[in-house]
Amino acid sequence: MHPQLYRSLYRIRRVEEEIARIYPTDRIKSPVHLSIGQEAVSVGVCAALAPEDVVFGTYRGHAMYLAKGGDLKQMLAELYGKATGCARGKGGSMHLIDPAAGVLGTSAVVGTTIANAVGYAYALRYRKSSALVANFFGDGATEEGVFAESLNFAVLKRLPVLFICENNRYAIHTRQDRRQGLPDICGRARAFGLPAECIEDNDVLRLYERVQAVAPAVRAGAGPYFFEVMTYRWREHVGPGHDFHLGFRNEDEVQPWVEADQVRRLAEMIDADTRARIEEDVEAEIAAAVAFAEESPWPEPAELYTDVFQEGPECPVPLPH
Amino acid sequence: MHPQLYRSLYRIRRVEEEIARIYPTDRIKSPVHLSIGQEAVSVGVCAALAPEDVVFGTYRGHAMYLAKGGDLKQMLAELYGKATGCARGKGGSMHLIDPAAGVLGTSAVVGTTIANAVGYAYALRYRKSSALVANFFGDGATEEGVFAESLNFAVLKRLPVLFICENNRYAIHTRQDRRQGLPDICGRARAFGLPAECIEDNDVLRLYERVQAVAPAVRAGAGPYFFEVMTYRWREHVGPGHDFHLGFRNEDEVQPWVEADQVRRLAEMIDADTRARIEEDVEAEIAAAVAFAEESPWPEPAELYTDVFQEGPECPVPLPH
Amino acid sequence: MSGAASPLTARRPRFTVGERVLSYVEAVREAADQEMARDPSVIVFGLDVDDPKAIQGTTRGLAAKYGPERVFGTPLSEDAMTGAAIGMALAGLRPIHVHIRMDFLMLAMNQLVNVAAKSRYMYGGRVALPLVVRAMIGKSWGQGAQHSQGLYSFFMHVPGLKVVAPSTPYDAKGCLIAAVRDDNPVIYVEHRLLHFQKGPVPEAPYAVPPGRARVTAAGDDITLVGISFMQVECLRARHYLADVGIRAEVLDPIWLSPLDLDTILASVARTKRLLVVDNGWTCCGAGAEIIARVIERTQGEQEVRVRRMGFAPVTCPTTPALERLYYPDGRTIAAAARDLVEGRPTGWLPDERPDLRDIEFRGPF
Amino acid sequence: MSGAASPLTARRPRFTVGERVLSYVEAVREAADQEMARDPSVIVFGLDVDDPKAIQGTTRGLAAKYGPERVFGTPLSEDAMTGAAIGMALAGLRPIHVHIRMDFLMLAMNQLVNVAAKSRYMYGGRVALPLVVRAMIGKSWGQGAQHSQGLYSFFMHVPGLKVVAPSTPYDAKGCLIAAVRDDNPVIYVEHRLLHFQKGPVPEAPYAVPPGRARVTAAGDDITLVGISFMQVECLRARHYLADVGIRAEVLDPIWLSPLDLDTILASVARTKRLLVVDNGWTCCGAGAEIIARVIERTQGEQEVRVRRMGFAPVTCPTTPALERLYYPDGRTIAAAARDLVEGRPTGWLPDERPDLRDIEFRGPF
Ligand SMILES: Cc1ncc(C[n+]2csc(CCOP(=O)(O)OP(=O)(O)O)c2C)c(N)n1
Ligand SMILES: Cc1ncc(C[n+]2csc(CCOP(=O)(O)OP(=O)(O)O)c2C)c(N)n1
Ligand SMILES: [Mg+2]
Ligand SMILES: [Mg+2]
Repeated sequence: MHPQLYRSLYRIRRVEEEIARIYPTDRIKSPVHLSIGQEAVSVGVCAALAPEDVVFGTYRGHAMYLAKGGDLKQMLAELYGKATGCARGKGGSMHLIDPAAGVLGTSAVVGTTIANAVGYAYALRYRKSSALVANFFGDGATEEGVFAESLNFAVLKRLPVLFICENNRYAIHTRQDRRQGLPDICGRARAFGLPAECIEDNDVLRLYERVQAVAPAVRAGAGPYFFEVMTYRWREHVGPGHDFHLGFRNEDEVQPWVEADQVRRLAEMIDADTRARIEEDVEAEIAAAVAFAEESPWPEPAELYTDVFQEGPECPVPLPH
Repeated sequence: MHPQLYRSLYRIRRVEEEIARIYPTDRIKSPVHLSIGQEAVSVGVCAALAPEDVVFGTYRGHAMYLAKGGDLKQMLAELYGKATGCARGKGGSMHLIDPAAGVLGTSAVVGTTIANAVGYAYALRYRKSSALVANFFGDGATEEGVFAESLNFAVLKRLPVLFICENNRYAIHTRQDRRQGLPDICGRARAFGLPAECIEDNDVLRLYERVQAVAPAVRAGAGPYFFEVMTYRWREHVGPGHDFHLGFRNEDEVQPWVEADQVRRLAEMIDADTRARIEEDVEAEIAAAVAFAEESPWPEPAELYTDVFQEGPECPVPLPH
Repeated sequence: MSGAASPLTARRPRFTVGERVLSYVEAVREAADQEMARDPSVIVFGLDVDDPKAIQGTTRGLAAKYGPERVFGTPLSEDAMTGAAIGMALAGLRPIHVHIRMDFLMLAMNQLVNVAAKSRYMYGGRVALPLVVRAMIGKSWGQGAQHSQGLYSFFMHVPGLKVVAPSTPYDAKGCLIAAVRDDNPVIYVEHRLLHFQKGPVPEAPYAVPPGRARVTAAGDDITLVGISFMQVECLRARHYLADVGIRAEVLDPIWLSPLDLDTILASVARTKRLLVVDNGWTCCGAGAEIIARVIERTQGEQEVRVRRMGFAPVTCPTTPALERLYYPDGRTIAAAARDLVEGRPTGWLPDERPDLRDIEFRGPF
Repeated sequence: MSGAASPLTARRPRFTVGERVLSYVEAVREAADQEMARDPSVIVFGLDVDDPKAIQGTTRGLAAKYGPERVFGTPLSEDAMTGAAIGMALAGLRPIHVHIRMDFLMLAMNQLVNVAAKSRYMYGGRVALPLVVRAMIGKSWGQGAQHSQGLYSFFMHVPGLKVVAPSTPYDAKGCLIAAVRDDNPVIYVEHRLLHFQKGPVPEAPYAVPPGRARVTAAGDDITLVGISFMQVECLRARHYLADVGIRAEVLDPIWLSPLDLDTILASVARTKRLLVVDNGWTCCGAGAEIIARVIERTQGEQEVRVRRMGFAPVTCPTTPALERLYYPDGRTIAAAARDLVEGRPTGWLPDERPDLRDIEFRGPF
């Protein structure tokens, strides 16, 4: 398992670094919310999911999209605004999607996909599917009313949802304790009737084990399960750079997280050859994906007017008037 | 104290019964959500409040309005749609208001006044006032996202709010356990950091004592406090009649509540003369109020266009263009 | 109010004697029932859809027939339930989400405007969102500020949403079937008073698809476009106008988005006069849009006189004394129409005709 | 972009040399600062108003100067925080509630439409609601579907709300002061790109009160009404039109509700041609309302040719390749204006003039 986890972690880290490297050239004219430092959350969860499982996330969705198997070429092309992007250039970094991989949506309005995930889970349950929905959101999202409403409904209907709160302690530049009267997200989840546990220290292996352990019951109809994963954002909220100079957080706050970096941790847990092969593969894949994005064409002007509606065949039923 | 509580309880009960009696004549062309059976909640709380304290409630607001000292004549005139109503006939039963008595608002959209109450409390705290806000809402309102958002903010800013959840177990015809995955409202309040307690059995004396006991700390800046009061609606959700024939609840469900009727309970705790005097006064007051409503004029047609905006004097500042 | 006798029968499309007559409520119920029977992906939910009152009866019996997984009441959580409806649609279900008042959609605007309307486009066409949102406009008996709004223009404003406001039992059934079969989000606007309407409704399923307006009464002197319940008032107005020799043509847009402008243009080409009566406020309303489009299309070629009516530009008052003045009605519409036809303020206001009196609506709600 | 040199200087009201020049951001900040200094009941809150970025700088320094009780960031709870703002206003405070994107107001619609707009009326005039809601329209650099909407027509539709969309630093300050002193809820619409504008701003407090439009550039051939950032584009268009001998008059409504129709009518009486350019979608938009009102008032007396422009009737795409086509700009506005003036499709589209190029906006956001 470690090689798989390492591949996924390394791949996301390097894609994000590559985006940051390219960004100053202005070829990516899209806001980017990098997940550098937070890769372990998406990787730990998605590694324990089945291909038919579905994920919903946020504008900070690169890691989730890649960890769940979203197409890398299409993702980069999307950031470039090219016709070959996963959303044909119409969604950008904040609206990644890949239905084939079970990546069903990411939103730029905080909290919105929590309710969408719950509804999707209702449909799975209704269809007697054994698939589940994993829903990723930040600590700030838990302050939106939709979070409370969605948890209540998920418990009421015992829906197959894994709620994954990526607690990086900040909403943009504001600390959790300045936004939450009682900064205990698991406690709130439990008050709605959810089993909830907190994974400290961004631990990818522990998270992976725990998701594997609880998923079967969730699939079997035991109801939703809640994980709060403590993690940390190394870069600025949006953009390729750092934000320590802004003074809202102290640079040494990041140190323990860098020391516990899950990418390096997993690297050290696998043998050198495997590691070299993985990194070689990934670098080649990224280089190819960047080239693909660069060389892909822009959408045709006519594309502006497509995709507003899905228009099927004329209504089959006879019209008496 | 008992005579005061009895007067308030008896007065509300009789006003509601009088409305129910008049209703079939169609002179009250307004939806009425009667509080018969639930009077104890408003009475127990408001009896422990100071005149400068403020209350916010719901469309089921007759009891709160009267218990806090809202003008009875104006209330009935409002239900009749007369120009002398507390909202000049523009608000009806669901939008009772009496700023002079600290009744600051009632809404027909479930949950909305919870946030308004919290904001009002912020203003009180900002002004260093020792007043507090008591906010009444139903068990269904706790399912709206605004409930969670408002509790969090009230705790974060340690605002002087008493949250009073009138749990009559139903939202229209739907039981709490069919709407809430974990029907523990106090538990949810605690998860947001509020001290919360449940008053069983609609006990007006216990509620009164407890509010008296906690109010000083709330005024002093200790932060909000949460009460869930178990109570029961004797009549139909809206309208003057009963709804047991609809079959969604069983008639004997009401029996224990009728036996524990707080109006009768208090009646039996005061001496016969006092009781007779109180009832005489109240009946006379109600008769006068009904007559006032009946005889009051309709609003003039021109009234349709007033009160959209508050237009003060032209802007005092010189206009350079 | 059955067929031939009523002055409102003009609203019936091709009425053949002996045809089955249903109420608007029964028509909505039947449409949902037939679509659920046809397609197991159709589900109905929303506050109180499974309670004894069954949303005025429009969901009566569905829970018993299709079970609690396909028909269920919800917590008081409009925002999340709308988001859930979107998630269900993404998964291929065809949810019908019901709201007893349109005013409550204000709690669902984020999901409707920012997610439902945009998902297909912002995901490059890789998803479809077959979703129907039923919402009712309330009126009279002290509904007041928060239970009376007709906010459909909000949804007309946003690309990616379809909007329909049927005014007859016939269209209520056909439009709901069309909405359920549409692969996009459709806001289906009902009116509490229209629920009492009766009219011919074929038993077999049929669709009244997007983009088709209907001429509900022919005439050559002026075109009256009545939206939702105002369609009824326009048909009343037509009779008052007939009494003074003015022949009004009445149109029902039925679908507000997409809007069938051609039918309106064809009528206006004959009448040269257009009065749009909104079942809401006029500012930035459907009437403003219809008039702007008609003028943009006709200017330079024909002179058309236009006018809008709608709710008074105030909050809805509860007292009957003022509520009466808040809404346009058959008589005030007739008066405005005559002024437009004669090109001057005539000061005429017809006396109420007993046979054109409004439906008696008695509370409590 | 400082005064005299720029072709956009027509937008300055009475510019006297040596007058102080501020950016839009500084003007907004100064207005809030001066009102807070004048009146302790004025408070500012909203997500991130007290963070290092200080809402593009519009709230910079206020927290330090007035303290955390008067200037504070909030939880991510737009619905409750809007309700709280209403409660504060009921208690006599004058809150300024700030939103970094207008799109997020969709979470606050229930409190804005069902409570703020209605409280005074439904309580019979017994309360007042002095509340300002600042909301920003985003544009470019992949803002996309959910960070680019100009939804002000929603608020124009609802009685009880005032709406203002200043386009210059001068009006940004004057309108915010007027909004804060207004005893009613005011939706104050900003535009991310307008934040970069510079212009003369008197230091002493002044109000640009509701209901006054401004002629920002004189002309006799056609009237261009540009809303929010489209005011800038209309002034660009005016220069392109001048190159082909067409003298356009440009108006800025400034306040959208109440709307100053008279100024528009006076201009149209001369030009006989009206092009309204919306900073949003046109369907049921401000342009539809303005055109409907102008026609209702001018029909029979003068012939006026009208046209609307606005966002393409689709969701905002992120790719620059399509976003470019999504928005009207100086050149497309000029082309449409010329067609309207000449009464035929001329097929003319001016080449971009370097001095009229758009502001360079560089992300990440
Ligand atoms: C409803 C809404 N309000 C505000 C914003 C602006 N905003 C964008 S990201 C963000 C912070 C979200 O914090 P969190 O949920 O912890 O996610 P993180 O960015 O830390 O991953 C905010 C406030 C938004 N996009 N949507
Ligand atoms: C936001 C909203 N959704 C739905 C309704 C319809 N409705 C009116 S009262 C009610 C039940 C409220 O139940 P609860 O909060 O327990 O108050 P109660 O009526 O029992 O006093 C509902 C669903 C509404 N008025 N507002
Ligand atoms: Mg965070
Ligand atoms: Mg209840």
